[in-house]
Amino acid sequence: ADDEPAAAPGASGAAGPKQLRIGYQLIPNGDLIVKDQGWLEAALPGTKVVWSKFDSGGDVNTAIIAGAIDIGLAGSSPVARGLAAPLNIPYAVPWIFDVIGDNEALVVKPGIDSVAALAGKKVATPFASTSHYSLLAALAAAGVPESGLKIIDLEPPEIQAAWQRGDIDGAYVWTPVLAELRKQGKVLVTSRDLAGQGKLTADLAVVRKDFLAQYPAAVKTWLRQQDRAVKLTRSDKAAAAASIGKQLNLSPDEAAAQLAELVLLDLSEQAGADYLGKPGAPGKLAENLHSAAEFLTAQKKLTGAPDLAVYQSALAVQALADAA
Amino acid sequence: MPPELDTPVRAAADAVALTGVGHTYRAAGRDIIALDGIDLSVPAGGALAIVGPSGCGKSTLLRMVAGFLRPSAGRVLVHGAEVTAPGPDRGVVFQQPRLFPWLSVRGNIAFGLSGAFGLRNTSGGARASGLRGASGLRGAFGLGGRPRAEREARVAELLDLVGLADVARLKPYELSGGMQQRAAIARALAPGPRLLLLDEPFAALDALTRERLQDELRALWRRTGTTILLVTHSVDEAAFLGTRIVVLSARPGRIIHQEDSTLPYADQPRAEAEFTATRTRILEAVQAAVH
Amino acid sequence: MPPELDTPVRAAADAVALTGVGHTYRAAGRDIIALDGIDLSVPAGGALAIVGPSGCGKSTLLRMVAGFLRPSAGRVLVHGAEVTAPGPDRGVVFQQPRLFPWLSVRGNIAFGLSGAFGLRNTSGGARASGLRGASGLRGAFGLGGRPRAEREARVAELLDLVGLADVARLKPYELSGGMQQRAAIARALAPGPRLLLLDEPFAALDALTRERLQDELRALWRRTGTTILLVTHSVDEAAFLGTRIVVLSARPGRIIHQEDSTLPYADQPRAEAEFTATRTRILEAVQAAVH
Amino acid sequence: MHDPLPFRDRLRAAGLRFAAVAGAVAVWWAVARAQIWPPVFVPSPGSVWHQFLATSGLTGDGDGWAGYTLGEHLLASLRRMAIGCAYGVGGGIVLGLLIGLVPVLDTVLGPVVTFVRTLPPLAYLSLLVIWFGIDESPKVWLLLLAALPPVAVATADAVRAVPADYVYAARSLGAGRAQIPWRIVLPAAAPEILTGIRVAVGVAYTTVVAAETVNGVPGIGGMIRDAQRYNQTDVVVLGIILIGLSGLFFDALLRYAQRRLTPWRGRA
Amino acid sequence: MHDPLPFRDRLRAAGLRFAAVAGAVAVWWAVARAQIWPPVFVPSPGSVWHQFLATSGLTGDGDGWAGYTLGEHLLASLRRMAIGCAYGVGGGIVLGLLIGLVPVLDTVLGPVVTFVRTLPPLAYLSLLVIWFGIDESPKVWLLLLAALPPVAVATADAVRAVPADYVYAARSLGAGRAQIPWRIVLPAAAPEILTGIRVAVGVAYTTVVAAETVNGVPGIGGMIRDAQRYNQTDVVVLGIILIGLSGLFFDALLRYAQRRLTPWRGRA
Ligand SMILES: Nc1ncnc2c1ncn2[C@@H]1O[C@H](COP(=O)(O)OP(=O)(O)OP(=O)(O)O)[C@@H](O)[C@H]1O
Ligand SMILES: Nc1ncnc2c1ncn2[C@@H]1O[C@H](COP(=O)(O)OP(=O)(O)OP(=O)(O)O)[C@@H](O)[C@H]1O
Ligand SMILES: [Mg+2]
Ligand SMILES: [Mg+2]
Repeated sequence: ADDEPAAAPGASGAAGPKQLRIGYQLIPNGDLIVKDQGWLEAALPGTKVVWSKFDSGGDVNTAIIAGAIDIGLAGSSPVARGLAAPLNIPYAVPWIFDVIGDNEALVVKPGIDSVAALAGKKVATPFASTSHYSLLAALAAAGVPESGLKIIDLEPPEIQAAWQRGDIDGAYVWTPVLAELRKQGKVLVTSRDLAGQGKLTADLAVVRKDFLAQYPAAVKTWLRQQDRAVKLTRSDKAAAAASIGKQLNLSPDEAAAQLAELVLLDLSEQAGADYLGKPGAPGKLAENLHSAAEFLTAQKKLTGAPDLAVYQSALAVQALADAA
Repeated sequence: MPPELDTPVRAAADAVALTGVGHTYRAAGRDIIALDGIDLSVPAGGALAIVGPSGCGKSTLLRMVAGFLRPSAGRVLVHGAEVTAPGPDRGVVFQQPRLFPWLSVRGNIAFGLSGAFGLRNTSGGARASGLRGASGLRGAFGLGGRPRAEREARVAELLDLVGLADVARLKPYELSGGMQQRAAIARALAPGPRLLLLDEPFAALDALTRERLQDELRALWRRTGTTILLVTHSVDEAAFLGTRIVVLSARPGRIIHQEDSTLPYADQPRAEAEFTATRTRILEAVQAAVH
Repeated sequence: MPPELDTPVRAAADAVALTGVGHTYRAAGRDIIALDGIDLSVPAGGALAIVGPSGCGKSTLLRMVAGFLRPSAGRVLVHGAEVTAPGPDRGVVFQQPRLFPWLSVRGNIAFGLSGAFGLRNTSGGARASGLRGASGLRGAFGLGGRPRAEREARVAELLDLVGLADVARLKPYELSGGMQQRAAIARALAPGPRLLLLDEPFAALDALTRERLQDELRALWRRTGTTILLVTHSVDEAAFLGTRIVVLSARPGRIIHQEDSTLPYADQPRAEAEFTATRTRILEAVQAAVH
Repeated sequence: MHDPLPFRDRLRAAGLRFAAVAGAVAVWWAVARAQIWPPVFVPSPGSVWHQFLATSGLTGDGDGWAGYTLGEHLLASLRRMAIGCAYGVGGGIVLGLLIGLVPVLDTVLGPVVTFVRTLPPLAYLSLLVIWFGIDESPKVWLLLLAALPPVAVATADAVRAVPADYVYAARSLGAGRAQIPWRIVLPAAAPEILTGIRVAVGVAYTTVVAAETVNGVPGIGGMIRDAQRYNQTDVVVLGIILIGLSGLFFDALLRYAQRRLTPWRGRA
Repeated sequence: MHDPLPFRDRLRAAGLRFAAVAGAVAVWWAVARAQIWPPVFVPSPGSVWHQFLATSGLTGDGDGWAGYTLGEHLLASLRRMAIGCAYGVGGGIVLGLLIGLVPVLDTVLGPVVTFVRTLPPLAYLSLLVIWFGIDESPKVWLLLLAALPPVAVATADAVRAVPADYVYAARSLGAGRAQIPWRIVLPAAAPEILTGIRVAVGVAYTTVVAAETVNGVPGIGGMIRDAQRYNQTDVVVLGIILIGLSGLFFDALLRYAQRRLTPWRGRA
């Protein structure tokens, strides 16, 4: 499947888009390798590739609605929201950039041994993030009611500061703050654990539906570059880490460490039933998004979760299959 | 703008006419009656001198004629039309100089001559623009809209007139009190208004400069037929310049003495026997006003 | 603060002494020599009247004695000490009233009497604080630090003196020009300074009010021994009030005439024969100064 | 500057304002109705009103937002605003006086103030947390840091504009150096300081959401942030309107103070 | 207000400033050295300097940050600032003049401006994206919206403080109603408008990070955010220092303009 990039232009041909506008985020996954190596630019010579950096999935949702980007990266929580009312964004998920693994976790101060022991304590997490979702999932799994502790909305740098001062007893947060907290704290639950329990969180690609319909070949090329990047992380870890490190302004070692905490899936793995699935058999990611939406509804952040079918039809399984 | 502005002035008509004019300020929670029941008129080409104790409402009266204040009672007519706003037909010298601090002396004087104002000023301008005569100035002066060179020449003459030629580039705050007052006089004269409203214009000047400018003002008035309204504390000045002299009483200001005089038409008013008599009459009236 | 402040004033000493004083302003890129080579002294208890053409540097001179300006050349001594800053021993009436707009007339006059200043003023205060006499005022007046009632009584007397009792609650911008000037005079008199610096204090007043205040000022000066420095454009005023009269030339200001006079000590200076003679001499000097 | 012929028709002003508000709501309603932009970005007046009823606790069907009623959110934010602005304004006046009056401090402190007032709060928020924790202090500090600079700059500039003659007059009347700032400079500079305060309160308002990034519930800013992340734009707009209205109220108070305290403006 | 006895020792001022900066760096170094707070919060001057060299492209071992050199980041932000401030200041002056001069607009527009200037940018950022996309426009708009209010408020207040006699004098000298704003009001209000501009530029600076949240690279604000995300506090501090220094530079320019354009302050 590691196709010659030259194959792509033949497929998209003269009908290729004039430009491909991508919204990326600084997360150590294959997307940064594609960007750093310039693979897309090489594979789509007739297309101007425009990379725009975003800070959150919410901003990516907004940019898609504004029609400012064609393909973007957003966490599973924002995507679950984006597909629900009132947003109802007409986009599809053609790719899972990464499944969140050890890079997001619940860290607590020494002396707290279980999630259940968090009752009455203060735990911080950035609200509306995948971490927030995971924290609540972990609490639910441990049978701790939300009202049994104080959940505080803080951004990662502030979490680190509050932790330093001892204002909080724990936090569900991502790297690199997570790494700092781990030095003095104890990890109770990671997102990898939760994924195993069906509470998967992931960084997803979203593509505007009309773009997908108009330029399937370009999306196919895009998918192949992503697959190529995932494969590079397996075949040449050093090269992959170097690329990512350059994009994140991190040393290759550090980048490699962060990369290792994520679960990256190649094209065939993505087509598995646990993830995106195949045409006619949408994968479990749809259920995942659906349950996230139901969860948000319970939190009164959504007026109602759409049907599972909405999420199933939002998985761009055909595009994935075409790229295979 | 009164429509008359563009028609020739009827010499005999009243340039300024106040009927039953009063003004009441509100301050510190009570009404202060500054002026009450003022009936007054100045024929076109006349010169009215207003004298009265400090605080009796002289400046108030002038500001109403200028269109800065609306009377609480009565009507103020200028050239037959009711005053509603300030206008370029009325040149004003304030009691405090009120020069524009962001302009030099030259800039202040040239303000009323700038081209953009041309259309408004032309008719009034024909009146009081000539300054030649006693001061040795010559030429009939163009106003707004006239070529730059002409405007500059006019500013130069005005600077000479008030003796500020060597400080033309200074800013107002770099002038002495008397110099500021002279600059303000030149500024008001520049566009050649039909009616000049002067609020103690020479108060900050030394005796000699004051006398010289009184002479200049009288010469200008005789030559151009400009109507003058002069507020002054100097009885001499009133007798020298006023074809009509009005004395106001202490607050509330009411007219307690009024007389016409032909002294300003004399060659040497100060030398006339009548001059001393007039002075004495006014002084007595003022004395009565204060007590 | 000059140390002498707390010791009794030696009657014969010079209250003000200028030696070789000059002042040069820099404006519009060139130097303006306002004053040049001024040697001048005023004995304690004396009254110096300064006369000169507009713009000759009279205000500049006063401001240097007041400590607002530092001389470009020479030395300015007040009560034997070099002037480095303004001080409560020198009361100042500015050419423009400069009242504090956020205070009422009463507030302005009371400013120099507030308790907090008490210590500084007591010694100087003993001098010029009494205003009784011609005006019918009575009592020796306490200054800063004195009981509130005493301070209020003093303000009331000053208000009466300048004829502003009925507008004590108004703010400065609600006063006429002359009223502002009178308020400024009252404000400067309030703390009873040893030295009074007056810059054309009566310019905006009508003839009668002016004469009355000249009389009051002279009475106060005779009673309290306050030293006075008076800038004036009125030759009459100079002759009436000045025990020494100085005439400055046009810019750069130099002393071109200086004379001592005993007229201010006379009962009715204006009625003395010498009065007219003095007037004439000064007038001639001024005429020479201008030309 | 005053109109030469002043004529105050309060009724007319009220009418105009009412018409303006009604017009604005009508335009809003039309825009929302026409769906020029998706409803998530321009919610209808109706849905905002509904959220108001639901979160204010005025009707039975709502129990506030995130466990607090609208009033509690607003009160929490206003409290922070009040404390932050009070300190900011006080500090700004003192700093401005020092900078404006003492040349040495102008040289040294002036640049420090300028430097600090360019700093983006989002960049130093974590420092505030490490210094002041996650409770009220960091929020109040941020609001303080937002409110202080406009007041300091306005005060320092106003001090430089105080006519020197006022100071000279006061000194000649016996005021000591130490009294000049309070008795002369402050009142003379009051009009511009009040302008600075008006600007400062506005800037503090714009910072309230950033301040409530840190553990900001209850708080209108926290509510807005939270709602925004879940695209509950009607709540966002509700919060914005409340912020704006309370801002209008305080600005009206300040303008009233300005008119009462500095009546000489434009006349002296 | 001017010192009664002015004495300008530029050398001394420079020396004082240098001493102040040196002192500040020394304190910083000591604090960083003492590790009162962990280095993630207070990086040492040395590491910031190192980052400066690395990202500025001055040494061989660095190739900038996120593909752009420090200079490019700074330039991108300054460009946005310049455009945003230019429009904001221009719009603020025009709005302020209208509000200050036309009573009807004061009634109607005044509250609108007050309302708008309380709105937190973080709350309406997404609207800007919807309206203006993700490129330069939304950033410039945000900076514009930050810079406009202080200027508008200062201008409107300054207009009200213009001595009525100036207007009367001008009208008596033949200036028409239409000329008053430009020939009288603007110059008379210039000192306070310039103060407003100084405040506005500062406020715009504080907004630069918020403005560069979306697609903000190249840009100093974007760089700061990225670095923050990865705990590279030395880069954050570097960015903060650059912002502060450029702010100092522009403020110095504005103060110079103020001195040159309005020399009558404190003397008229
Ligand atoms: N803005 C104002 N508010 C309240 N009262 C005012 C105002 N302006 C003037 N007055 C009052 O009106 C009266 C007349 O004032 P005006 O200035 O006309 O006097 P004037 O005759 O010009 O006196 P002067 O010779 O001292 O200049 C005064 O008693 C003054 O207190
Ligand atoms: N701030 C200043 N900057 C520059 N020049 C000044 C300044 N103040 C005064 N001058 C100049 O100094 C000279 C003397 O001014 P001063 O005010 O002392 O005159 P004066 O004798 O008081 O005149 P008047 O009788 O008109 O008040 C004037 O020519 C004036 O132009
Ligand atoms: Mg008057
Ligand atoms: Mg003078």
